[in-house]
Amino acid sequence: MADARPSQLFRNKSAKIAAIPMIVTALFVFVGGTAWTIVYSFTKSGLLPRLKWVGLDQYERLWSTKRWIVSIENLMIYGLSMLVLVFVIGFILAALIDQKIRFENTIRTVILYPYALSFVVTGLVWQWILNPEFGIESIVRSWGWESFAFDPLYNADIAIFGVLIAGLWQGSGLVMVLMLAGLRGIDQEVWKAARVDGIPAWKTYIFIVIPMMRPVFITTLVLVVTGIVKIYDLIVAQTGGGPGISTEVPAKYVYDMMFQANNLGQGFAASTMMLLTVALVVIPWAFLEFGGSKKRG
Amino acid sequence: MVDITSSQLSGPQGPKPRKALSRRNILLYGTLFVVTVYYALPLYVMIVTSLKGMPEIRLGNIFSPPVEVTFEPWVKAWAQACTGLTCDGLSTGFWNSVRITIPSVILSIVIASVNGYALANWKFKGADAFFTILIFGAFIPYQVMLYPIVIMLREIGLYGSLTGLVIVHTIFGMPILTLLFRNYFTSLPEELFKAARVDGAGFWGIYFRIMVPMSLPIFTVAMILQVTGIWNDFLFGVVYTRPESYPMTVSLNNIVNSTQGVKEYNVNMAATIITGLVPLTIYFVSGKLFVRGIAAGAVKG
Amino acid sequence: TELEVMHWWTSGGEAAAVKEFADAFNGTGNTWVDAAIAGGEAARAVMVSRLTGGDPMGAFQFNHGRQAEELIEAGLLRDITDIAEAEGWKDIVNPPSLLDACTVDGRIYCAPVNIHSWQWIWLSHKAYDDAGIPVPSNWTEFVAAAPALTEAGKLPLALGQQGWQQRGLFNVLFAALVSNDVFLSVYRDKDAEVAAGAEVAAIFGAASDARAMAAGSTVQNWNDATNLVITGQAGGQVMGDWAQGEFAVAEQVAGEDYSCLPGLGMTELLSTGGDAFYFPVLNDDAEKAAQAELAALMLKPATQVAFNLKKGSLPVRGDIDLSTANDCMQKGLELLSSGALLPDTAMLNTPDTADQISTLFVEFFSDPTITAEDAQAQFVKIIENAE
Amino acid sequence: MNKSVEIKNLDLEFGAVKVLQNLNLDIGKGEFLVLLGSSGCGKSTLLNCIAGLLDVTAGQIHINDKNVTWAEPSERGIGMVFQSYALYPQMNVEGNLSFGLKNAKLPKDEIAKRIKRASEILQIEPLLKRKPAALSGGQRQRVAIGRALVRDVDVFLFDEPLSNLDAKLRADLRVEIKRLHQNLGNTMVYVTHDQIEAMTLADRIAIMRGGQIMQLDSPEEIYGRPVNKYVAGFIGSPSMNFLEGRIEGDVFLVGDLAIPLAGYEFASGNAVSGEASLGIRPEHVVTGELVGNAPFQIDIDVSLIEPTGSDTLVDCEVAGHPFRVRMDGQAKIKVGERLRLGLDLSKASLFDKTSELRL
Amino acid sequence: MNKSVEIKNLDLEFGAVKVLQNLNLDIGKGEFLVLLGSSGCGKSTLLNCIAGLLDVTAGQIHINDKNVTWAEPSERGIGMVFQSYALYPQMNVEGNLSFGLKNAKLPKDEIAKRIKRASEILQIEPLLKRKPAALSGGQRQRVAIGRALVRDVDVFLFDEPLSNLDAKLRADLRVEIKRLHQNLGNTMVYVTHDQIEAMTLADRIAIMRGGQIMQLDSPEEIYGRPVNKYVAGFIGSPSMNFLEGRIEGDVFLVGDLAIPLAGYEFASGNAVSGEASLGIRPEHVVTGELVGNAPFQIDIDVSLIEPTGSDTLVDCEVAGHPFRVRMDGQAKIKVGERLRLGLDLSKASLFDKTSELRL
Ligand SMILES: Nc1ncnc2c1ncn2[C@@H]1O[C@H](COP(=O)(O)OP(=O)(O)OP(=O)(O)O)[C@@H](O)[C@H]1O
Ligand SMILES: Nc1ncnc2c1ncn2[C@@H]1O[C@H](COP(=O)(O)OP(=O)(O)OP(=O)(O)O)[C@@H](O)[C@H]1O
Ligand SMILES: [Mg+2]
Ligand SMILES: [Mg+2]
Repeated sequence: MADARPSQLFRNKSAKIAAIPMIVTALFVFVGGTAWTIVYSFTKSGLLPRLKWVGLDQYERLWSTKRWIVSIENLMIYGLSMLVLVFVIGFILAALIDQKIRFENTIRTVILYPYALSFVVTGLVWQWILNPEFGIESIVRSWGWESFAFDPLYNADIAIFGVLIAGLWQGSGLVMVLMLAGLRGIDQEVWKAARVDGIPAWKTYIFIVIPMMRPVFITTLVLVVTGIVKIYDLIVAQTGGGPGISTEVPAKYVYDMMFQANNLGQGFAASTMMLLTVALVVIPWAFLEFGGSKKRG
Repeated sequence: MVDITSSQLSGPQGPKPRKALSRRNILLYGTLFVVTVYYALPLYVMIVTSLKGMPEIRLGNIFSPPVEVTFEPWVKAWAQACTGLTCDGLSTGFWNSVRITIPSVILSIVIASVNGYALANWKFKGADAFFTILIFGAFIPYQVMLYPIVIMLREIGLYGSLTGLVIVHTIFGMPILTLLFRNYFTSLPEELFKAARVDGAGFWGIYFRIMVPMSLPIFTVAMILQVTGIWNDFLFGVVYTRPESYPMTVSLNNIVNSTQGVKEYNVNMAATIITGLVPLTIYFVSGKLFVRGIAAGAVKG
Repeated sequence: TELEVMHWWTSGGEAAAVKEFADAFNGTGNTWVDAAIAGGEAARAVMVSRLTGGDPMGAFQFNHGRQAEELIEAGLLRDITDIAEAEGWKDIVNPPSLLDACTVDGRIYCAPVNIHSWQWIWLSHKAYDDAGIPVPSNWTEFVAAAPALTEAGKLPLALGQQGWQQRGLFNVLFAALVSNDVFLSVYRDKDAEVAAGAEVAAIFGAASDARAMAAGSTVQNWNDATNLVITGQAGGQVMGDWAQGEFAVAEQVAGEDYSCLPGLGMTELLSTGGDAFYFPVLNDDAEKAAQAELAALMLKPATQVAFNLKKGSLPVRGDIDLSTANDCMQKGLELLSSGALLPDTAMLNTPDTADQISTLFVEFFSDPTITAEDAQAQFVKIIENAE
Repeated sequence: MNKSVEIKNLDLEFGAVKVLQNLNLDIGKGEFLVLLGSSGCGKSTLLNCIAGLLDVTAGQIHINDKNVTWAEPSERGIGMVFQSYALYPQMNVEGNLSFGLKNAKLPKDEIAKRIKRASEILQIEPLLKRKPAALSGGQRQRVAIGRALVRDVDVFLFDEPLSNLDAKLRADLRVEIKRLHQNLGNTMVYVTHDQIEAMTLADRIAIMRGGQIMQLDSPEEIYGRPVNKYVAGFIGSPSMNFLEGRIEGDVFLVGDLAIPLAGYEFASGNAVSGEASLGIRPEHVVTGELVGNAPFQIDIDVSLIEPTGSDTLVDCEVAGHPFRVRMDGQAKIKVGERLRLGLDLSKASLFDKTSELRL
Repeated sequence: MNKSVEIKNLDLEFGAVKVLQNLNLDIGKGEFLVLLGSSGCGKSTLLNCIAGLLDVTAGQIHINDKNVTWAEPSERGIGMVFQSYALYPQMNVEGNLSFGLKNAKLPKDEIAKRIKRASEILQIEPLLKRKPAALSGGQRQRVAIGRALVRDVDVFLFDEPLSNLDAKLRADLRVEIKRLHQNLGNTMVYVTHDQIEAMTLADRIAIMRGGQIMQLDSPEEIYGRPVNKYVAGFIGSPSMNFLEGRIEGDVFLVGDLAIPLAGYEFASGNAVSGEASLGIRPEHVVTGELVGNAPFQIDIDVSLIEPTGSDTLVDCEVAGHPFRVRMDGQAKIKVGERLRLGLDLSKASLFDKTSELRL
């Protein structure tokens, strides 16, 4: 009399149908595209993808290219500084704005608006402001401080930090909003408890509030890191990789190899290295963070 | 009722006196002032420059307000700047951008919200794996995917069409948006979903009748993020479409990156501002909703 | 018939030049659909994508040289030998190397439209007057004059901080300071031994001088560098003939306000690079016909004159009259007709090799700690591996 | 018995966690069954299985003699009321009530008729055009019940419908639900962990623990003759006092005390002996004038007093075990005072020391 | 009375909303004061003012005879326990307890000593190394109390510390808090809206409504002699029955009934007359054998029965007013049965119809 258990494949049918775009994207674009890229990284593709196998040649060349090494170093420097600073600045700003200040809306909007502008614009404007000929340096000098020097974009040793200034300007607003939302989500009674315990505000933030904001930090981390790994437009618009090769980044190496040097194979090898690194870090982490049965079944 | 008549009070009473110029306030507002200047300065420079004539710009100081305000650069950027042979400034590109942005934003949000909904409420086997891949996709630099997608679009016959571009934007918007929507829908009370199932609503019934009407904040966030991203996109717009539908960022690029001749900084700046105007407006208009939506989509992990 | 033509000529003079083509083409009853994208890199990405994506344009501009080889091999580009023969390009194109660069396996795939030469140095009279020394007449004098300029607060050599400019400077030194044989055996024959030899070492020495002279140059774009020369802030700039447009815009007069020295005043010769148009394989017969018409049109004398006057480049055919051209251009024309010519590096090197050399010089010029010897060693490596 | 819901050998697992194990339960037509148990014992899970909101791992569920194990929730003939009300916030009350009916494609006038009837029964007619946000907690709960009501189903499922309300409202709505059941005569399955609710509402109570049903019986039986020590301690507030001791012959020995077992009905019919717990409810301890009638009497020192207004709870010690007594609210006693208690074993329970089963 | 907390003419406004108005309250040393009132009446606000977590608008607050109106919360000698526990989630129990002390730069051994003492008192020693997430609700609440305990303060403030817990646990922890108070002898101010808690815990109860204190008295007084109808209805569960009628001479007229007022103590000492409400608590209605002694008797029809185990609540109607009676849990009655009730006005309350004040 027992009705047979219906086939598992057709349970949640609508859900599965609705998820088809996602599945197709995941499989064909992200997995497929990645696989395609990896395959062609072992070929000698020039202007067009061609299956002329060359084994690991592209990788050997890649890792013996100084520009690639410098790109990676730059991404590290930029990425780490960006990550740390954007979180610190974003959080501090959010904490300041959270103090029931006046003009909250105005200040928040001013901090957030750069996010609406494209990197091309950001790069252009900051290139200008940091230009010693007519930017900040010349202004300060015209005030009488003749020896004032602030030309990060023209000093190979610190040019990447000039890019950082613009990157922070553009990106910290969103982080600020995320942090603000997180702060507003904290149980007010915890604050009260800390005040009764006589704990100073900064300690409360560091030891109590920040640990409680883990979910926000995760979302923010995803947003920020994806932005860092992909950084390209800002560099092109602001420094073009210069002076010298001091602000080259991997994504630019990839793009230049593909469309300037007409050496797709090399570009794909560089891409593969980037994807591999990202995959090694992101996939296990994402599975832990978002997978599992933490939520409803 | 209890009424203890009290004597005159002495000693501290009422609110704790706070000096308007307390150290805390000076520090707080001082910092905020500096910060605001840092963030507002570039916009100021852009606006001021766009209102100056070229001779004034050559004089130097980019921070000084225009002596003689001229809207010439704006007119030029909007209607006269040349891209190759067509000299209609950003205006055609503007409408192309509108035509690209609207369907792309709508489609990407629809798909991502359905994904997020399916992931939050209708988990099926393997859903987590697909989601993880999607998150991985968020980290892939766009340049890497340029060729594979050209080939895919070619195979399905959509290369060069607006539809193709819309699909590309949908694909690249999907990871982050799906994450946001999934978090948001997970934070909605599960019992609502159960109640609707008992009421006989199916997958789509619940989505349209229950979930969507409750999700204004997160849809706002998604819309803002997508409008910003798609409006500012240059690479996809130029690679996956044909010249008649190039977005305005292509014109902007052509104006800003022309390799010869005198740089007309004022026109560049005007063009830049005009290009940023749409996302900027959306930010200024929907700031509060944005924060609320972010709170809903990002705080719950 | 509408024909979509894609190019990256977006700035004032370039666009005006393109307009000559467009007008002429429209005059034949066809319609020129203009697709301009600023920046060669983005444009190339689009072009290749369009070709691979199966949605080719009617014609596109490409640096004439080895860039297009693969497209031809992949069968994406149209063989226009028939048109070339009908128009007699073999006879009229001067120097013939331009047409050779369009030829693969004896078939012609592109229409060369102009000649650009790199081997010029532009000198500011004002700068030297201010420093109280005469304007140099060749590279050696230029180097010798540098300290005086520095003393006068001037920059001896203006140099934009971009790879192609730095590579260009090196190649110009290469072409001007040693004999052609060395140049060709390194770049054409990829002879690593020669590249490692003493003659090339001398060029690296000169490059190192140039690096010292350009040490204070912080500008990025080449035209900003040119502007330094125009305003007398810098003594000179090594740059291709297109720089002349800048002097013209600033209403300076050659010989009075500035001087131009082809071949740096050392070896008077020019390399003959330039631009060319390619025509993808199309299916539509009407469009094919239009392609043919456009290709033929581009080398017609009238279009050549109109186009090159606007573009500031030299025409690809020697049989036309350019008496309206200015001083420097005339110098170029003379050299052209005298045959003191070198093939352009773009025709000799793959873009990949060019890019590697660019990167090398980007590093070299931005980092004074790299010695000429080290740089040469790396250069030899690139040449060894080049195809 | 005419069965309304039949649950056969039900298993449910979340991954590796077995939440329900081989559970069998029959619910009669028109019966009011309460599932009672502490938090996490699987009450909601069971209810969700009946509703079809969870896929069972093994076993079957029949509703009205139809096997609905794999049927959609909406096809099972059930209505469900949730703890958080789960009203659709963007629809007004009428929209909330009609949503399910519209989904079932009922004709318009039928929908209107049913809404009218439900809103009359629940007295929410004036609220029909309001959004849930504009309703008080009690009103929301009523609308939530209405949503089940309009579906005209045979089985109502309630998942702690009152636990978000304050004490006063809870008491009122409890009465309303009871009245509703009396009027409608539907089968109702009601989850709660409030035993007062369980006792007052239920025809039968199922006491659950760790995914299993410990006792399924009428409230009086469960209160008066709990099958084991867990049920005994769980039911009743303040909870039962336990004295650990030994049965020897017809007395129960604890410390120095020997309490006569006269009047106690053994489950097996015969007296047993051995280690045991004696359970006595605080309200069954006699104080004041009536002590004289009790078969066993003892003097204690009052250690704590909790006056609740209507009653006074007195804490003390009996043979080293904490002991609580319920006295009249008017009683005037002080901490430290000496008090005479009378115990009557006819209302007490005895449990085996190891098996904890009723003796 | 030796005062521990003194509140003088306290005003508190949120923008334009006056939440507390000219509130005066003295709390004695060692007293257990409960603030009771419905949601939104300002209980938490008052507590936060005492703690210094809100800046008062006007008035003064003294703690231990020191004016602390402007003092920081940590300097007031108070400890506070919150409804949501407000434990620091990333620190283990020990960290939670010691964080405040470390911050006050107490020597290490002193901190260890205090933690030891507090964890002994609260029996949370085995939990010291656990994180809050790994604790049950009751354990968390205990840790929260511990955090106040280690601060070694004179005044404890509780803001609905038990309302997130389930009924059984609530009853247990209630006893613990009462014991704690007996042992420590600190002043405690306790906010709740659960009247059982209020009645059992308080030395004195302050009934609040709309930012004002309605009645401040011992639990017995408040229960037995509420000053107005609001308090009378608010206190007691099941709540007081009200009959709307008229006092004429020495009888209370309602419907056809004339209930003799003999035995009622008027607040003014003298009998009054006019429109009034008669309030009788369900547990003060006499049934069964004792009815014979009651001065007024009436027969009613039972309309609903709610057996709670220990008691049985019977719903009926008296002169058209719903009326509820509490009977013994053992009582066997059925719906529809006729029942004789006896009313004794010595335990009843009379309120003026318009002012609602006690007569
Ligand atoms: N989605 C799930 N995944 C894993 N375990 C779950 C899930 N839902 C519930 N559980 C576990 O199943 C057990 C029973 O849960 P259930 O919700 O049925 O308890 P309950 O009796 O309703 O408790 P409460 O009175 O707190 O509502 C609990 O131990 C719970 O942790
Ligand atoms: N920060 C605030 N801003 C404005 N109004 C407030 C604020 N906090 C509380 N109120 C208002 O003050 C009144 C009293 O609030 P309070 O929290 O003291 O109530 P309560 O008695 O503690 O209620 P509950 O039992 O629900 O906790 C309420 O009407 C509330 O809306
Ligand atoms: Mg439950
Ligand atoms: Mg409160």
